[in-house]
Amino acid sequence: MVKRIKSPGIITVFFVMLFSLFLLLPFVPLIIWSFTKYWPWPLLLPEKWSMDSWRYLFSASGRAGEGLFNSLIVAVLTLVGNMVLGIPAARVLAQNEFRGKMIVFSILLAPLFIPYTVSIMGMYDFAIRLDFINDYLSVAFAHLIITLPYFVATIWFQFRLIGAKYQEAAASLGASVSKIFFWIEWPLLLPAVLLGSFLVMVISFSQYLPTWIMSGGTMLTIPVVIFPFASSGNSSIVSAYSLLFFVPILVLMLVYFLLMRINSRKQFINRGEDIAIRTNKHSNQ
Amino acid sequence: MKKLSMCLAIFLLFLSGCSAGTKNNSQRVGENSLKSDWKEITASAKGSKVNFFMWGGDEGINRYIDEWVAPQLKDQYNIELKRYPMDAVEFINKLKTEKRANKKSGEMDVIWINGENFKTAKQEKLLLGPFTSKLPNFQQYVDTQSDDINYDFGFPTEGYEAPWGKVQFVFAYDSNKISNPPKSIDELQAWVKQNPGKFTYPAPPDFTGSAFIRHVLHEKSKDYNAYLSKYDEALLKGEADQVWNVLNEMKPSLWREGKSYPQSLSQLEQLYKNGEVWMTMGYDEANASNLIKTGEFPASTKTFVLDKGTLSNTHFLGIPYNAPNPDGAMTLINFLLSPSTQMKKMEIEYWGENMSLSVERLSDKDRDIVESIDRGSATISQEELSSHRIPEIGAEYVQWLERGWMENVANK
Amino acid sequence: MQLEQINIQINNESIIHSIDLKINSGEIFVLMGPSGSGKTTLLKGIAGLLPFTSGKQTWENGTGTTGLVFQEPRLFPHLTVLENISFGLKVRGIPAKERKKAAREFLKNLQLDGLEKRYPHQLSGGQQQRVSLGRALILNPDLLLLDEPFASLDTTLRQDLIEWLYDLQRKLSFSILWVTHYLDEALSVADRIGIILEGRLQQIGTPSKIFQNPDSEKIAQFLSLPNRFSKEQWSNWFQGELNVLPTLNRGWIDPNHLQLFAGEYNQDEDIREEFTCMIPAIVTKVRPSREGYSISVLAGNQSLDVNTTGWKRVPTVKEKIRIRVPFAQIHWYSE
Amino acid sequence: MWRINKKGYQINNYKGLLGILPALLFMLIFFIGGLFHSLTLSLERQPLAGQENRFWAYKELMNQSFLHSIMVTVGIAAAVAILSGISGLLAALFLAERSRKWKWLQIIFQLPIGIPHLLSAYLLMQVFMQSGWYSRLAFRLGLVDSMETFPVLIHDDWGIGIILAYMWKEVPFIVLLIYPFIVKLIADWKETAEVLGGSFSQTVRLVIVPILLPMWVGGMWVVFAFTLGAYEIPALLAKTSFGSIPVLAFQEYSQFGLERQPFAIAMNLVLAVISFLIGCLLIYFQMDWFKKGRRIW
Repeated sequence: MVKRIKSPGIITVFFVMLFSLFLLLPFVPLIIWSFTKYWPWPLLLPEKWSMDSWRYLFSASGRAGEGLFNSLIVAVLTLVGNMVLGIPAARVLAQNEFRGKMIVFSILLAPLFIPYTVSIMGMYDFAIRLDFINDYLSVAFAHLIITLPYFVATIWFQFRLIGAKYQEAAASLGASVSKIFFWIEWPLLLPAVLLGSFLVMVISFSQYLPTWIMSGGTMLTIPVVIFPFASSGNSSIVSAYSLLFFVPILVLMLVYFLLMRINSRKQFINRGEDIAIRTNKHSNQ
Repeated sequence: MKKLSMCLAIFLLFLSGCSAGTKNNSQRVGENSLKSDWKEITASAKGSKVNFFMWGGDEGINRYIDEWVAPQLKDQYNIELKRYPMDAVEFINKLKTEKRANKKSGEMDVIWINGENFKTAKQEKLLLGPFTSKLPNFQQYVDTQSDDINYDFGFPTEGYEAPWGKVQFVFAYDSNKISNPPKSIDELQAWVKQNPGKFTYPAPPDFTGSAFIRHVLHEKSKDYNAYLSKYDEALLKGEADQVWNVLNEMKPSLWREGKSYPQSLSQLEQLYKNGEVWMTMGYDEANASNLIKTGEFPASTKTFVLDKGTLSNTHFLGIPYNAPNPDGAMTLINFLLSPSTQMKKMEIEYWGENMSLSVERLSDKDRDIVESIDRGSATISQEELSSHRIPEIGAEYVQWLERGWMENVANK
Repeated sequence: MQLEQINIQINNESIIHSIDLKINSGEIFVLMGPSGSGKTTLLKGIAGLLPFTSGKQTWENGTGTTGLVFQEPRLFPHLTVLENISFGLKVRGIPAKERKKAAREFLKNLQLDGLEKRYPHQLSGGQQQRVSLGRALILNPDLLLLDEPFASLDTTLRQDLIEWLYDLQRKLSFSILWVTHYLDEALSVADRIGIILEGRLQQIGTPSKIFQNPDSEKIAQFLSLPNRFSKEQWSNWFQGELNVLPTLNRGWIDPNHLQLFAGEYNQDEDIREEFTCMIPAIVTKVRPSREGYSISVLAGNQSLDVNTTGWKRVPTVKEKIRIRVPFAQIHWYSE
Repeated sequence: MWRINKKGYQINNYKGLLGILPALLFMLIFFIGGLFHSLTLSLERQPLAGQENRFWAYKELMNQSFLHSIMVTVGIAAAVAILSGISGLLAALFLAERSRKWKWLQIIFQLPIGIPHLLSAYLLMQVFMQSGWYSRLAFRLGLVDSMETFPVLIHDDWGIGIILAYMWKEVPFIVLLIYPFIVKLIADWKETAEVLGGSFSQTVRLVIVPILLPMWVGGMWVVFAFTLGAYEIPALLAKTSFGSIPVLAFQEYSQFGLERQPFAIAMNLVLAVISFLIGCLLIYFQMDWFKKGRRIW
C-alpha cells in the first residue's frame, strides 16, 4: 500500500519559517530608518520621526527621478541587446548540433562561472577607447555581458522544452523560417522571454561597478546615486534610497506576474509550473 | 572554429595597436584656456555646462551645491552645473586610465581633491596646469602667501589647485556619557583602559583613521617639524615603533578588542549613533554640529581638540588635463571662491565648513557677517581651533604609516 | 480485492460514482471504457494515489498490496535497469545484497538478462516497458494494476508483450486489473471484462457474455457492435411480431452471419429450417478483408455490414442484392 | 516532402548556425577580450616602482599571507555555495510541496533577488551588528542585558556575517533556479515512486535530488564563482584583517597608485583561474552525469 503523504515535520516548518523571517525582517529596520535620523540602542523604535530623508530624496540634490530614469533606459537597452543577441544564439544552441558546441556554450555562459571583476578591469582600459559611443549604450554593453548568460540559459531551456515538433509541422505546411519563428516559436517562447527579461532588468538595475566603469561615473543610475551614501553610513538616507530602489523592482515583479497571467490564459505553456498543473489535470480524468 | 580564432586575432591586434598609440603625447585641449585672459574665459564659458566631480556622501554638501551654487551660477553666468558624486580615489584612477589611454576629452571639469590625490594627479600630469592666478577672487581674497594654501600635505600646489575650504580634525563625544574628555593621546589611552570597548578609530587607509594615527605620531615624535620638510624614510622608521606601541597597547580595550576596526568614518559614526562607542572623530570641525542639526547625532554631542593640537588641512579644487570645458571650470571655481559663496558654505544649514578665504581680506561688512554666522552648538570657537592647529605631513609619510599600520597593528 | 460503493471526487467534481467491484485472486480483470470515463482515476484510487471520497476497499486476507504500471514506462532516468527494478525493495529497506540478488533473478523472467547495467535511455520501448512491469512485479503485489501498459507500442510488439505477460501471469498467478481500450487485447487476456462509462461501472461479465448481451445501447455503441437496430426495425424486416422478451428492445448481428444473394430471389436457395428474412439492398462499398470481402449495403435508409468468406464473386457497387438474416443469430439487448 | 527537407526548416543547416555569431563575438571581444587585456596589464613592467621583471606581480603574490587569503576567500565562497545550495534545495522542496496554499512564502523568497549585494550587506549589517535591531529585540526579550553580550556576527573572526549576507542573497537565487524543475520533477515522479512504496522523503532523496543534481550543483557553482569575485559584502562586513582577496585587490587597485594595479589584477586573475579549474572539474562531472541519465529535459 502506498503511504499517504504526511504533512511536513515541525522541524521543516520551523526551518522555513525561520528562513522567511531571516529574509523578511531586515526590511523592517530599513523602513523605520528611512523615517528617522536618530535611533540609538536599545530603542526598538525611534523616539523622533522625520521625513527629512524622503524630502531630500526628491529634492534637486536627491536625484531620485534622474536615477530611476537612467536605470530604466539602461535596463531597456540591455534587454533589447539580450533579445537581439540572446534569442538567435539560444535557438541555435537548442536546435542544432555542431562541433565545438560545448565550447561556444561555455563561452556564452562564462561570466557566470568566472568572476567578471577581472574582465571589467581590462574593459575599463578598453572602455575609454570607445568614448564615441553614447553613455547609455556603453553601460548597456557592460550590463549585457553580465546578463546575457542568464538570458541565453533561460531561452535555451525553453527552446529545448518546445522541441522541434511544432516547427516541423509548420514547415511541412509550407511556413517560412521567419513565419515559423514569429507564429510558432515566439508565442511558445513568451513565458521564458518574460522570465528572462525580468531577470535581465533586475540584474541591470542592481549593477554598480560595471555602470560606473563604462560611463566613467557619469551615468547616474540608482546604485551609482546610492553608493556614496552607502559608504558614508547615513543610515536614514541609504534606507530611503534602498526603498526607492525597491519600487521599480516591485513594479517589474507585478508586470511580470500580470503578463504571465495574461499569457497563460491565452495558451498552454510548457513552463515547469504549468506542466505540473497540466499533468494534474490530465491525471484527474 | 577557424573563423572564431581569426576574429580573436583581429581583436587582439586592435588592442595592441591601441596600447602602442598610448605612448604618444597628446596636446592639451585646455591649454588655450590657460593662455586666455579672464574676460575671454568668462565670455566663452557663457551658456556652457560644467561637470563637477566630488565626494557625494554628505547631504548638506550636496544640497549646498545643488540648491544654492547651481541656481546662482545659472543666474549670474548662465552656466549649467552638474554634480557627479564620486570618491576622489575613484576619479583620480579614472583620470590615470584615461591618460594612459590617451583620451583627449574627458568628462570632468572640476574635481575636489587634496593630499595624496593631488600629489598623484600632479605627478602624473593629470591636471590642466597653474590656473589660480587667473581667478580674480583668488587674487583678491586668498592669502596667497600662506603655507596652507601653497602646500597640500607638504606638496607644493603651484597654482594647480585652488583652495576651497579649510578643516580641522576634532574628536566628538557624548557629554551625557563623558564629562571630562581626554586632552592628549596619553589621556585618551588611559580613558580607553577605563572604558573598554567604547573607543575605536577607522582602519587606515581610511582618511580619518589615517589622520588619527598621525596624531599619535605628532605626540610621540621628538621633532614633528622634521616631517614637514623633505621625505626621509629613516626618520619615520625610527619613530614608528612608538606609534605602533601606543596603538597596540590600546588595542585590547578598543571596541571589539581591536580585533576589527570600522572600515570607514561612516561606520564609526554609525557605531557612535547607535551608542556602541562613546567617541568619534573627523576631519571637519563642524560635522558634529551638522549631524546634531539633522538629528543624527544626540544633541549632547560636543567636540574637543588635543592640547597639543590637531591636524588641519586645506582642500582644493582642480581641473583635469582633459576637461571638456576648462573655461567653465575656472568660472565655477572663481565663483566658489567669492565671499558670498564661501559665507553661505559656512552656514550650518548647508555645510558649516570654514572658508578658504582670508578673513582679513574681506570687506568690513563681510567680516561682520562671518563673525555672526552660527556654527552650531558642538563647534568649538574659532580662536580655540586656530590656536590648536598642526600642519599635515608629506603624502609619502602618510602612505608609509598606512601600510605600516596594517602590518604592525591590524595583523598583529 | 473488493470495492464497495466507491466514490471519488476531485475538486468537487465527481469522477467515480458508487462502484462495486470484486477481483478474484489469479484472475485477469479487464476494465474498458472510453477516455474520460474514469478508468485511470479508479486505478489510482485503488493504488492509493487518490483518496476515495467514500466507500470501502477490502482484501480477502485483510490487507493487500498493489502495483501500478503506467502507459509510459516512467523509468527513473538516473538508475540502471537493475536499480530501477530493485527500487521498490530499496525503499522498503531491504539490504543492497539481497535486493540485487532478487532483482537479478527476476531479470530472467523479464527476458532482460545482460541488460542490468544499462540506463533507460539505452533501452528499446518494449524493454523499457518490461522493466517497468518488473519493477512492479518484484514486489509481489496481490493485485497488479495496468493502465494501458502497451498502448504506446506498435502492434506486433504489443501482441508479443501481451502474450508474455499473460504467460507470466499464469505462471506466477497474481491477479491483474487491466485497463485498455483495445478489444483484441481485452479478448486475448480477460477472464472477465468490466465496462465503465461516465464514472459508473456498467456491466461486468465474461468476454462472450458482454458481447452477446450488452446491458445497454451505450455499451453496444462503445463496443462498436455492428448492425445494431431497434426491435421495430427488425420486425419490419421479418414482417411480423418477434419472439423476444419485451425488455429486450434492440438487437445486433455479426456481419459474418449475414449472407448475400445476387440477382432474382430463388425460393430453392432458402431451404433451411430456419426463421430468416431477406432484405433487399444496394451495395455501397466493397473492401477486401483477410477472409474475403467486407461489404456495406443500404437497405432503405439503414446501413448494414456484411462479410463474405472466400474470394469467389465480388458484388459491384450499386448492384442490387438481397441479404439473408438468420433470426437465431441476432443478439438481443435492452436499450 | 522532398521540397520541405531541402529548403524548409533549417535543422543541421550550416546557415542556421549564423544566429549564434553575434552573441559569441560579443562575448569573445568584451568578456574574453577584457580578461586577456587584464592578463597583459598584469604582466606590465613597472620600472618606476623598480619592477623590471615581467612576472613581478605574481612573484610578489607567492607568500604566506596571500596563500592564507586564498584559503579564506575560497573557504568562504565554498561555505556560501554549499550552505545556500542546501538551504535553497530544502526551501524549494518545501515551496514546491505546498506552493498553492502558501503563495506568499514564494514572494518572500523572491524578495532579495532584486536587491543589489551592496544593499544586502547594508541591510544585514543593520540587523546583525551588536547595536543592530536583533540585538535590541534580544534586549527587549531579556536575552541580553547589554549590547556587548549580543554575539559578534558582523566583523567577526569566522566571517559569519559575510556568510549570512551572501545566503540572504543566494538562497533565493538557488530557489528561483531550481524551483520550476523541482515542481516538474515532483509532478513527473511522485506518483511513480509512491506506487513503488516510496515515501515523499525517499522520493526526494532517491529520485528528485539525483536527477536535479547537475542543475543544483551548477547553481552552487555560479554562487561559488560569484562569491569568489565579489567585493561589496566582505568590504562592508569582514573584520579588518580578514583578507578577502577581492577586498585586498580593490584596495591595491584604487588606493595605492597606478603602478600597483597589475598586482591587483594578478590577484583577481588567480581567483579567475581557481574558478575556472573548479569549473573544468564540474564540467567533467556534468558530462558523466549526463551520460547516466541525470537530465531534466
